[in-house]
Amino acid sequence: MKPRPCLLNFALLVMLFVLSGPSAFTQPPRSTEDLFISDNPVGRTGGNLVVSLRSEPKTLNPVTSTDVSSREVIAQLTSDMIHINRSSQRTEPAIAKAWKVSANGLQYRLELRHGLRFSDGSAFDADDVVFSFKVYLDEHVHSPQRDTLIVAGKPIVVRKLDQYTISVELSQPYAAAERLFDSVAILPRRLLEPAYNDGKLDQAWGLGTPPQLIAGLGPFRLKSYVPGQSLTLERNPYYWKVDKAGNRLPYLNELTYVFVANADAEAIRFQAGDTDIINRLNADDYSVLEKDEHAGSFHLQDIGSSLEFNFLFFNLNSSLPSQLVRKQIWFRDARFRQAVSLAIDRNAMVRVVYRGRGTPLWTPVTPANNLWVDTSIPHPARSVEDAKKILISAGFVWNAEGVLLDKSNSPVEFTIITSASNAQRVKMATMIQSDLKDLGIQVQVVSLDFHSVLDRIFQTHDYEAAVLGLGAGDVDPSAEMNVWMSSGNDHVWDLGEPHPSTPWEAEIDRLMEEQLSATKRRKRKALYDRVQEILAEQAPIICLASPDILVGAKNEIENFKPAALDPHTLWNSPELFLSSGGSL
Amino acid sequence: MSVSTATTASRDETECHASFLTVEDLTVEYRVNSRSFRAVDGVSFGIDAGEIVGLLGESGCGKTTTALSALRLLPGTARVVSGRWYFRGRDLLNLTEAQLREVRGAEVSVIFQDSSGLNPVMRTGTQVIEVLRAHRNLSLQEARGRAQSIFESLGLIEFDRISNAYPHQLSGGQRQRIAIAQALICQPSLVIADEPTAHVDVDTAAEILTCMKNMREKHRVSFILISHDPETLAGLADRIIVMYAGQVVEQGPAKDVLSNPLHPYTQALLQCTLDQPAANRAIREKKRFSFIPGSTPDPFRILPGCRFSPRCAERMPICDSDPALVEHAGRQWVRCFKYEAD
Amino acid sequence: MKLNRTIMVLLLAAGALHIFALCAGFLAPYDFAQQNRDLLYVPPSRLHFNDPQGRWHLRPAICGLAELPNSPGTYAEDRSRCLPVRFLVRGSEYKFLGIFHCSRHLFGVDPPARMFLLGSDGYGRDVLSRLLYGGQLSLFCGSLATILSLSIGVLLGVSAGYYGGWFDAVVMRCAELFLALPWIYLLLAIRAFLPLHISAGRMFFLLFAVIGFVGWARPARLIRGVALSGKERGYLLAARGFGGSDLYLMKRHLLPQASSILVTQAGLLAPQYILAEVTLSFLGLGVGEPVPSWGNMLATLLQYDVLVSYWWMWAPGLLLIPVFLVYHALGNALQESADCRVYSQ
Amino acid sequence: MRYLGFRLLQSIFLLLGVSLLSFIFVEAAPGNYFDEMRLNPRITNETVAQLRQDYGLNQTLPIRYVHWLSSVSRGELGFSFAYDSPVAPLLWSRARNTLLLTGSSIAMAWLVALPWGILSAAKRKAWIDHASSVIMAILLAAPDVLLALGLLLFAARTRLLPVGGLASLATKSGMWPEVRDVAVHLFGPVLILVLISLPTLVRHVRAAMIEAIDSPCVHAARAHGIPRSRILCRHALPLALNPLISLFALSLGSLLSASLLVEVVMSWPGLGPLLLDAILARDVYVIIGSVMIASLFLIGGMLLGDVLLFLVDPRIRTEGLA
Repeated sequence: MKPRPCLLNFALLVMLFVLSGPSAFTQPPRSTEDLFISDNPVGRTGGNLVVSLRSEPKTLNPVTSTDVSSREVIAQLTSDMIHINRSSQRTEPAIAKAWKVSANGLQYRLELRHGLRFSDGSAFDADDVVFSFKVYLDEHVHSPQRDTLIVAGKPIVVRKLDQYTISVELSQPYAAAERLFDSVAILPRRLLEPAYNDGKLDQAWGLGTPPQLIAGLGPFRLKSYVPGQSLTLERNPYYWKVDKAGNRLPYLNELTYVFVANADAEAIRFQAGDTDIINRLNADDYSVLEKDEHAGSFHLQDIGSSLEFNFLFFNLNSSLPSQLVRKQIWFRDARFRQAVSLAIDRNAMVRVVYRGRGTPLWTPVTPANNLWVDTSIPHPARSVEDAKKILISAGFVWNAEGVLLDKSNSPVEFTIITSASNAQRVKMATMIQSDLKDLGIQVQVVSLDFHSVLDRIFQTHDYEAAVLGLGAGDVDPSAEMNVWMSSGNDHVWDLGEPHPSTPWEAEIDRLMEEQLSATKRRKRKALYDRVQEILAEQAPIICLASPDILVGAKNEIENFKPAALDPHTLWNSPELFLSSGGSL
Repeated sequence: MSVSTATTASRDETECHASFLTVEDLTVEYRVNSRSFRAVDGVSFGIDAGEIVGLLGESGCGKTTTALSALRLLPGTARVVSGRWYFRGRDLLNLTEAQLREVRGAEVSVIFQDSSGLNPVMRTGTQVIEVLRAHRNLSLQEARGRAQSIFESLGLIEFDRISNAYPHQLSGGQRQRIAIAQALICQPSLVIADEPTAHVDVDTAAEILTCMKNMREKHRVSFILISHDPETLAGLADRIIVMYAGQVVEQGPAKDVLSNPLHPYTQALLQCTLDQPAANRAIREKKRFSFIPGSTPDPFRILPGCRFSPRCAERMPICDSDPALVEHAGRQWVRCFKYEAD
Repeated sequence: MKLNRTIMVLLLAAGALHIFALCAGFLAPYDFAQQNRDLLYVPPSRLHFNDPQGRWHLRPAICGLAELPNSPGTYAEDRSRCLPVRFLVRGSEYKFLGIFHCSRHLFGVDPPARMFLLGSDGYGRDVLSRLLYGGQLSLFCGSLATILSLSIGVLLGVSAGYYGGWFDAVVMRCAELFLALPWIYLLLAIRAFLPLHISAGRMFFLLFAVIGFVGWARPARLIRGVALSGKERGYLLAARGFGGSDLYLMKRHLLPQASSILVTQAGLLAPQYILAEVTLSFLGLGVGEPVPSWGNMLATLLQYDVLVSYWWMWAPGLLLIPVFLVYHALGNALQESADCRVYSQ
Repeated sequence: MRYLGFRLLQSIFLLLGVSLLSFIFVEAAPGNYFDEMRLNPRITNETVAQLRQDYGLNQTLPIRYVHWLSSVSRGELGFSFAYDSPVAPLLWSRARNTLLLTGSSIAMAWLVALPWGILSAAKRKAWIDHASSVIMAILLAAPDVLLALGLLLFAARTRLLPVGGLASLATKSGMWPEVRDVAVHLFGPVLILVLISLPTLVRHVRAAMIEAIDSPCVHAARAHGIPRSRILCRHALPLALNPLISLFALSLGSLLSASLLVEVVMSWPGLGPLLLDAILARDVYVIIGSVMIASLFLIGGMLLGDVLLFLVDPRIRTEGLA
C-alpha cells in the first residue's frame, strides 16, 4: 500500500508538466517559423509588470477604438505589418518581413512571416491580412483607421498574391506609404469574420468579451478584466520575436494595467511602488518624485522634447460671429501676429509651466522630430521694443495710459480661450496675458471645459484667440497634411476654406502636396523646411513650447528605453525584463 | 467664617424641625442680551405638610420661576442669586445634580401647565411608568399595576387604550390627568402644580381639583398651586400667596385673602374675576380690555418704591419708597403703606 | 451680558474680514496679477530685526533672494542685500474701494526687491496680495449666494410645509428635480450662450446668482420638514384660531422654529459656496486667471507637488478655518440669543 | 398603501422629468462626443460626421428621447459611444462598488455623528462642545479633494493603507482574505467620505438635539427625575429625529455626487471615474444613465425618509391611519 501515493504524486507531477509544458517559456521556436530576432541584450523570463492607465480602455476592438487608453492596450495585443521603431523613428519589418516597391512607386509587395500563430494558437496567413484591410476599408464599418489608409482620395487596394505574399496598390506615389501600416492591427479572420458578416463588427471585442475570443499577433493576450479596476494581459506564447539566445519573447509573464483616473494619483501610486512604470509625468510631479529618486527603488528620466506643440492662434475664419469682424482686422495682419509672437517670453514659459523641463518653440516641429526639424529657423528672444516697432509700422498707436489703439482708435483687447482641464495651457495663456500687457494689449483668459473649447473652434467659430496643443502621432510630415493644408480639418485658424485665402497658405498647400508625392527624403525635407519657414514668418499659429517626456521606472526593469513617439515606455514591452527575474 | 457656618448649621436643624418646607429670601435673576432683571426678589414663605398653598398673580410676576427654582428647572439664562429652599431639612438648592434627580418626581414633583410636559412621540403609559421606574426598583409588571391604579383613581378608566395612546390622540382633560398621574405616581410629599386647569374646560377643571384634594387627604401631599385665577384657588387652597413683579405682596389664609383682600393689587385682581359679566361682555364685543389698568412693570426698569404704585388707584406720596411686608390682624401679611401704620 | 459681547466680538471679526477684503488694494503690497518669473514658489520672506552686523532695528528688513545654482527652484537669502520694509510706499496702481485711483500701499520694499510675506506662487505672484484680493470675491459671493438660496429655500420650504396639499407636492417634486438634475450641463450651456468676455461685475453677479439659485432645494426640504411638524403644534392652531393671517403665522411661529435649521444651514452653505466657485470657474463661469479667489487659490493645492512641497500655499486653506469658525460661532451665538428672547417672554 | 402608490406614480413622473430635462441640458451644452476626434489629424471630417449619424446624434431631440425611452424599456438605458455598448451593464457593474462604498460610509458617518452631536448638545457650551465645533470648522474648511489627496499622501508615505483601488492585484483566494482585503481598501475612501459628511451631520444633530432638549416635555421629564441618559435617548432623540430623517433622506440622495470625487482620487472602481470620463468626453447616455441612477437613489432616499418618518413619528402615523 505504501508506495502508491508516491506513485500517484509522480503521475500528477508528470501530468502537470505535460499540461504546462507547451504554454510555458520553454516552447522552442519551430524551424518553420520566420521569427524576428531582437538585437537587444538577452534578458530573464518571468515577472509581472503593473502600469497605470489614466482612463479605462473603452474597447479592445482595433477597428473602432479611438481613445488613447484603448489604443495603448490594443497595441500590446496586436501587431502591424510594418512598424515604426519608436526609438529610431524609422520603419522596420514586423509581420511583413520584407517589402519591395515597384519602380513607379504605386505597388508594394509585402512578404509575410511564415508559420506565425495568433495568441489563441490558430495559424496566420495572408487571408487574415486581406480580411483586416477589408474591414478597415469598409465604408459601413466607419473605422477611424480608414482615413489613414486613403491616399490621394482613394483607398489603398490590398490583394493576396499567395499564402504569405500581399500586394498593396496606391493610386498615386506616396512618400510615407510604409508608415501607413504602422498600428494597423492585423485581425484574426477566424474570430471576427462571423461578426463582420452580421454587420456587428463594431460591437465585437468589447471589454466584456471572454479572453479566449480575443486573439492577436501582439506580445500579450487578454487574461482578465475587472471593470473600473484593472486589466491583466498575459504573455502570448506564440509571439513572433525571439532574442539573440533564441528565447521567445516577451520575457514578462503578465502585464497589468490599473486604472487611475488622475495624474497626481498616478504619480502617488508610482511613488508608493504600486506601479512599476509611469508613462507621462508632468513636470510638477516629476519634481516631487525626484526627491525620492535616490532613496527610492526607481529612477526618473527626462528624455527630452516630445512631439506635442502648444500654440496660440487667432480666429482667422471667414465665417464668424459679426461682433468679431472688427477684431479680425488686427488678427489678419501678419505684423500684429508677429508682434504678439515677439512679445511672448517663451523661455520664461518653459521655466514656469514646465519647470524648465520643456523646449521653447518657434516652429511646430519640435526637436524631438530629429528627422524633420528645421534648425535654421530663427529663435528671436522676447523683445517688447521690436514688437512695438512692428506694431507702429502696422499703424497701431498708444494712448496716454499706454493702451494700444488701432487705426480707428479703439483699444486692442482680446480673449484667449483654453481648456480648463489642462493646467499647463491655462498657465501659458495667463503668461501671455501678462506679457502682452507690456504692449498695452488687454487680454482676458477664459478657461472653458475642453468640449466647449472644441465647439467654439470647430463649430461656432465664436472665439478670438485660443491656446491649443497638438501631439503629432508620427514624425513624418504626411501625418500633418490635415493641419497645414488649407482644406484640412485641423487647419484650426481658418477652417473649411474651399480655396486658400492667402498667397502663403496657397504656397503651403503646394509645398505639402509636393512633398507627399516626392520620393527622395532630401527633397521632401527641403519642401517641408520651407513650410516651417512660412509658418514661422506668417505666424498663423504662434508656437509656444513643448513639454519634455518624463518617465519613471523601477530600477529592476531592464532594457527600459523610453522614446519620443507614443507609447513612450511600453513600445518595446517584449524586450523588457526584470533583473530579479521574479515578481516585483 | 467658622462662626457663621456654625450658626447656619444650627439654624438648619431648627428650621428642619420647625417646618416641612421653607423658602427663604429667594432671589432669581434672568439675563437676556447682557441685561439682567430680577424675576423673583426676596421671596420667603413656608408650607406645612399636607397644606395647599396657592400662588396667585398675573403672568410674569414670578410665580412659576419661584416654584421651579426649587428643582433647579429654570432655563440656562436664570440664576438663583440668593435664597434657600429648605425641604425636609435639606436645602434643595445645594444638592448635587444626582441627589436632585432623586428628589425630582419622587419627593417633589411638578404638574405642568397644559399638557406640554407630555412627550408627543411617546405613549402616555410609558411616560407615567418611566417616572415610577426611575425612582422605585419595580418590575414593569408591578409598575403597570401601580399606573393602572393611579389612572383609575384619576378617572382614567380604559387603562389599556389610554396608556397605549399618544398624547395627541387624547382629550385635553385626559392629558392633564396623565400629567397629574406622572406627578403623583411616586407619592411625593410636595407637588408643584403650574396652572393645572388653565387649558381644560370647567368640568374637567373641577374634577382635577377634586382629584388633588383627594390626594392631599389620602396621602398628606402638600401642593403649591400656581394660578392667575383666584377662583381656582378658592375651593382648594389653604393659604394664598399673592405675588406682584417678583415680590410677595400679600399672604394669608385663603378665606381671609379672598374675602378680605388687603393689598390694592389683590383687591383689583379679585374685582376683575368677580366681575365676570363685564369681562364676558368685553370679549363678546371684541374690545380690548384689561383687568387692571396699566400693565405689569417692565422687569428691566423697576423703579424704587412700591411696584404696584403706578397702577394703584390709592397711590400715596410715600409709595415712592419701598414698603415692607407687614403682618396685619395677626393672620395676613401685606406689603402696602396703607397697613404699615398699624 | 456675555452672549451679547460674544456677538459683538464675532460681528467685529466678520466685519474686519470684509473690510480687509474691501481694502485689499491698500493692504496688499502688490498687484494680484504681477508675475515674478524668476521667483517661483519662494517661501515666505523672513523679517529681520537685526542687520548682518548684529545691530537691532525697530524697522524690519527683508533680504534679497538668490536661486541656488545647483538646485533650481530653491532660494537662499542674501544677507548682504537687506532692504528695510517701508510703510505707505508707492507701488502699483489700484482703485481704493473700487472708486479712487491710488498707488499707496500699506507696506512694501523698494523695487526691484520683493517681499513675499506669505511666499509666492507658481507664477511668482505674491500670495498675501492674492489672498487679500481673493477675499473680495469669495466672501461676498459666498455670503450673498447663501442669503439667496436660503431665502428661496425658506420661502418655498415654509409655505410648502404650511399650506401642504398640492402646493407642497409641487414644490417638493421641484426640489427633488433640482437635486437630481445634471447642473453641470446647464451651466455649460449657459456659458455657451453668454458672450466670451464678461465684465468682472457681471461675472460676480452671475456667480452668486447661479450658486444661490441652484442651492435652494436642500434647505427648502429641511425647513419644510420643520414647518410640517410645527404646523400641528397647539399654539399655532390657537394662533390661527385667533385669526392670525397666514403670513403672520408663518413669520411669527414657523420661521422661528426653523431658525436653528436655518442658521445651521447658513453656517454650512457659506463655506461650500466659497468653494463652489472653483467648479464654476472650471466651466468658464467663475473668475478665470489671473483674478484670485480663495476657491481657485485652494485649487492649486490639488496639484500634488504644491500639496507636498510648498507649505505656504496652504495659506488660503488655513485662512478659511478661522473664517468659517467665525461664521459658525456667529450663527450659534445668534441662535442662542434668539432662544433667550423666547425664554424671556 | 394608497399613499405609497401615489408616491410611486409621482416618482415615475419625476424620473421622466429628470430624464427629459437632462436631455435638454445635455443638448444645450456645446460640443459632442465626436468633437475630440477632430483634433486627430488622421481622421477626416467626413468620418466624424458619419459616426455622428451612425450614433443618431443628427436626429432631433424628441426622436432621440423616444429612442432612449425605448432602450430604457429594453433595460439598456441608452448606448455608450465610448464603450460601444449599452449603458446599463456598464453602470451596474460599477454601481455595486459605489453602493458598497457610500452605503458603508453613510452608515459610519451616522454612527459617529449621532453620538457626537448628542454629546455636544448635551454638553452645550462646555469645552467639549467648543472643541467639537472647532474640529467641525476645520473639516468644513478643508475642501473634499484636499482631504482625499491628504489621505492618499498619507497612505503613500506610511504605506499603512493601500493607495487606491478596491482589491489588491495579488488576491489571496478564500472568502475571509478577500473580505479583509476589500475592507482594508475600503477604509481610506470611507474615512474621507465620513470626514466630508461629518460636519454637516454633527451640526444638524446638535441643532436638532438642542431644540429637543429645550422643549417643554424634555424639561418636564427632567422635573420628573428621569435619568439623564434616558432623557437624551428616549425623550430628546425621538423628538429631534424629524429633521434628521429629512437629512438622512437627503444624504442618501446625494450619495453619488458625494462619492464621485473620492472615487476618482482613490481609484475606486465605482461610478465616479466612469462618470467623470463620460462628462469630460460628452458620452451623453452614460451621463443620463448615471443621472437616472442618482435620481433613483434620491427618490429611494425620499421614500425611505417618508417611511421612516411614518414609522418614527406617531403624530404622522396615527394621522395617516385616521
